[in-house]
Amino acid sequence: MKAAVVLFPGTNRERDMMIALKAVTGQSPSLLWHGETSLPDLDLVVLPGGFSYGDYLRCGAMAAHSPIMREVRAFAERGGHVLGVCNGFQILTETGLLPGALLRNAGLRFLSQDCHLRVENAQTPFTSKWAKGDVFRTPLAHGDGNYVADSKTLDTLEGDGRVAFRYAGMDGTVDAADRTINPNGSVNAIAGILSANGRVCGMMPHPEDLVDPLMGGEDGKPLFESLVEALSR
Amino acid sequence: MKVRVTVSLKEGVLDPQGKAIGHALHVLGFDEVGEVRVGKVIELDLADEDAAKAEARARAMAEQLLANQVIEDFAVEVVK
Amino acid sequence: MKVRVTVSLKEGVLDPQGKAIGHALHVLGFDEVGEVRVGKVIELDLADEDAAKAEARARAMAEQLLANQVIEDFAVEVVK
Amino acid sequence: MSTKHKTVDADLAREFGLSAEEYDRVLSIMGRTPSLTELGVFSVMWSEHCSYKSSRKWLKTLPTTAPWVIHGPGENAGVVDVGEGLAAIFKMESHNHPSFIEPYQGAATGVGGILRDVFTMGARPVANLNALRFGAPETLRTREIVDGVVRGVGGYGNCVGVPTVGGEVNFHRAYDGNPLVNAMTVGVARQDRIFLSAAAGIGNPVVYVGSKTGRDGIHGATMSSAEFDENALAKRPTVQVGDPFVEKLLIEACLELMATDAIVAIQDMGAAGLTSSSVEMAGKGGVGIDLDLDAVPQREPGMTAYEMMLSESQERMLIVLKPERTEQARAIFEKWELDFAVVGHLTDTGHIVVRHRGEVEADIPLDPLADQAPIYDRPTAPLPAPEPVGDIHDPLGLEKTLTTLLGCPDLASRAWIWNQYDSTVGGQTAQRPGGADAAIVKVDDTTIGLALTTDCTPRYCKANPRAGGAQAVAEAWRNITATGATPLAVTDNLNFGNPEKPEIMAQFVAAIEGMGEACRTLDFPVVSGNVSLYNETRDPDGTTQAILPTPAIGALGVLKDVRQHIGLAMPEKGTLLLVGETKGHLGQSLWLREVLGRETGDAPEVDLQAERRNGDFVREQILAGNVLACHDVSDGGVLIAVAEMVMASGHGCELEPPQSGMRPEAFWFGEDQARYLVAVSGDGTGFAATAKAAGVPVRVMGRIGGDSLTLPSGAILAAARLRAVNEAFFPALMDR
Ligand SMILES: Nc1ncnc2c1ncn2[C@@H]1O[C@H](COP(=O)(O)OP(=O)(O)O)[C@@H](O)[C@H]1O
Ligand SMILES: [Mg+2]
Repeated sequence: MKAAVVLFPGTNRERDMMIALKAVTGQSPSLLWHGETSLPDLDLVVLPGGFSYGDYLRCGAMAAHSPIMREVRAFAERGGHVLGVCNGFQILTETGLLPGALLRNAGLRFLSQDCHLRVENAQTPFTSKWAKGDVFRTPLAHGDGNYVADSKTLDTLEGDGRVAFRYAGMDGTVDAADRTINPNGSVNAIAGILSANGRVCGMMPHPEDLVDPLMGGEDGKPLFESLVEALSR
Repeated sequence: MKVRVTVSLKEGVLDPQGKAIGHALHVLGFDEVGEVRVGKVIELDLADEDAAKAEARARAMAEQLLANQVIEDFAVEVVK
Repeated sequence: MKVRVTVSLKEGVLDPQGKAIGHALHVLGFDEVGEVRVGKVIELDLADEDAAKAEARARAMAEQLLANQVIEDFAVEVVK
Repeated sequence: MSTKHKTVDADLAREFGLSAEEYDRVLSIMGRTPSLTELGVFSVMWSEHCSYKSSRKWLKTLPTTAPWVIHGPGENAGVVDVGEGLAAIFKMESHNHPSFIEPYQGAATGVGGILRDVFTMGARPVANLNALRFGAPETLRTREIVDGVVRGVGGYGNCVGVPTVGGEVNFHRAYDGNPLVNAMTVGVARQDRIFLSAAAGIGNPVVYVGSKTGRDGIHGATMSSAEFDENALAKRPTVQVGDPFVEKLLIEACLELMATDAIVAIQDMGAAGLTSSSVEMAGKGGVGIDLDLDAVPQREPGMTAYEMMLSESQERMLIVLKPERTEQARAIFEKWELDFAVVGHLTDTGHIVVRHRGEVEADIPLDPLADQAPIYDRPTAPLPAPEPVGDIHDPLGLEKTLTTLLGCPDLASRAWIWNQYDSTVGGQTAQRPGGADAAIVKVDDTTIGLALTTDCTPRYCKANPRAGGAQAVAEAWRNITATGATPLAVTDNLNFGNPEKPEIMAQFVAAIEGMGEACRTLDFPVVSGNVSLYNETRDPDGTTQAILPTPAIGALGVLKDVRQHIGLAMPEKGTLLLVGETKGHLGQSLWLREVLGRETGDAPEVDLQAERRNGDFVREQILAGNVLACHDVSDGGVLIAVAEMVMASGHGCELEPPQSGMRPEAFWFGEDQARYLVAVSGDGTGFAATAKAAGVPVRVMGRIGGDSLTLPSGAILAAARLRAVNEAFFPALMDR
């Protein structure tokens, strides 16, 4: 699997992502500068977490206009696989590659804590190593992760199996109104979604920060293993 | 030319910040406060001399960058 | 009664956000953009019927909560 | 401040914070009346903040060397050898006064400033910590300050992408008008790529990089050297605003430049900005420096030389480059979209010469500016003896006392705070806040682990500054030890009141003596630090109130193999033992304060020999793999420490009765030092025998198991209930 991680000014979780990708592929992914105007031969583009452009104006808004995002869009339109985590998810919604938007957390505070995610669709290149309904632990760290979309979009997402992950209790219960379960107040407790072709995935939490017992566990690893399985050639 | 772009959440989009401010105002004893909505105001100094042109350009900026029309509305106003 | 409180950074206070937006607008080709300053606008629904009273109350709210007068100025305007 | 047309005289000098004698010295150095800009330079360089004039004599008494110390105090941060050719670079710094005036920006810029002190030496910052002290929690102002400071620390650290992994928080009314915000940064560099600040090479270009200069924070350094009064709020326009986004770019750009060999010397622009960075770099290198202010990137029109020299705009650095590398350096900063300007060059004149709009605005000989800086041996008064403890009785009973203490401001869970700090970014955090006595951060691409902590118990320091100073060092050492790491070195942040008051000066001197003694006995040298004096509030009636003496200690330890570290969470089964002697010292304990409402008695005794012996034993046992979990016993005493272990994992423990011949509350809540709780597998007899053989006191506390804490009375407190009590305080205070 040939993967690349995109670096915007203010990106700060690129190394975490590279560690996770290296852990499953054995080789370091390449780094792409936001100003680049072409992509090398790739199977996966990752937009990592951070504060691109300081999160000023709206998270991800300025990064969405970077030269490289034109290329990423074209790549996705050709059927390429794109993973956006945290700020990367925000950039994907600002670019329009994924629907909806991410608002300030409902509690209006930055949240850095563990959460649990329930796998809603295990038949995707991002989730195949899990079974539907599996629950796993993962850290989250964001101030703007409160997913919203209009009801039509929501119906489509829900109806087409495009909700990849939902915030859940340790036992798999989902209660969007309970902030101990759905910490940022996302609609339908949505933590991650997919594009219509299932090849673009955006999520707020950081599975890449839980891929080693020394980080406290390997609960995030199946995501990367799924990608390797789907994209190795 | 100074232009002011006001960006606010679309009606129907929940505004937790506005709600929190409303709550805090009640705690401070401002009982008359009903709904509170919070938006952004972006003041731009533009080199244009022409008000209509400046407004059109600011509108383009809002559409492309300053507002996210999935969740936000905007208004443009030439100040001077 | 609807009252609008506009809160903006005092002159001379660094506005990192405005700076970044100005830069992004240049990259998008809006070369005419000079200084950019970002503020907040807070729209309050007040139960008062009296415009002068509403304005005075909103001013008090701004002083106590809505503006951080260490670094921010504010303006109050009765909308309707 | 409108200074343009002010005449320079003794009155203006006083306004700038220079005493009459100090101003006389300025006149004799200059041989003429200084210009306004020159007076500004003298006033900031000779401020308490920059010159350490009241503290220098005593700071010199601290031990600063060890075989593993690469650079001690004197550089931007301390540097220690952590193995494999790598160095840890760290320092702590205060931003107390700015955080009272504008809590968010004060705290944020405090984090930004300490980050620059560390990456200016070539280190990538890998962790932040923060030591916070707030006033009485029930006041609205305290809540505003807590809210702003926590948001500010998080807002800055989260954005630059440096994990905030630890810290400490206390509340006490003595901080009502003067909170303390001490921020610490730890970075890692290759030992052969450490950058210093001494300028060299006559003719070499002096380069300014980062953000533009505005009129921010002018006279910040002199302000932080003065007491607070009602007028302080009127000084507000000097507030600096931080831009963590630019800081992040600055880190990346500087590290990219540092990977080349273009840099001769580099220093961040901290307090007193361009003045202190240029004066210190030239002064340390024994060269002169010419600055051309017209070349300085400016944010606002019409800035004067005085304003530019004293501006404390954030996110700026000064670099002396090899001349042939200027364009290479410029390209790097332009790539990162940062300002870059050649603003001067080094000279052989031994003077700093500042030019602006065709005029020489300042021309000062550097040697006397440094050598003749005032230094004071301030008088001390005898320290008052601690108040007697008074009568002891137990009004609540064990169970109620435990829940009362677990919910009190100084023991309540800090999760509300650390959940607002990104503690995992970077992917190297092996112990997050709450997981162990010290945070553990891996060094990327190695097996090395760094153990990091901050500690101080101000109420001990007030009662007995000498014991309090020693205790702060000892607790930091113990917190590192409890993870299995070897403590290496200390940074400090000495927060005190007005040193011109003999009783405050006496606190300061005694605390340093205590710290020094502890550092020597524990082989734990001080490699960097910061002094913050004049932390007092003037009440409207004219009286001043000093903060509790607060010598905050930040400390670093190392593990060769990070996998060997342990945390404090109670394991599923095994035996809980207490290492160290329990005498039941209740003076200045939280029990006394929270249950009987008294702040009386002496600080606990700090027996450094016992500390060392017990700690070395515990560490050996951890590294030998004989310990499942370990937690040091500090604030609140042994029962609180047990409860913290239970809450951390949800696994319980059934406690044995207390030591006979001792009041139960003294046993359970006494704050004797040099103690650890240790969880081992089996019944603990092997461990106890080894301890006894090593001359280390040890006692079985109870059997581990279940999901409750069982008191000797048979009362059962579910872990979940303990947590609920422990976690209630902050949300109840802050999210109302
Ligand atoms: N301001 C803070 N920021 C981050 N973590 C904090 C802060 N204050 C306390 N903590 C964390 O909370 C935990 C408990 O702190 P404390 O009670 O001071 O520990 P100890 O008494 O063992 O030194 C530690 O992990 C500490 O790092
Ligand atoms: Mg401690």
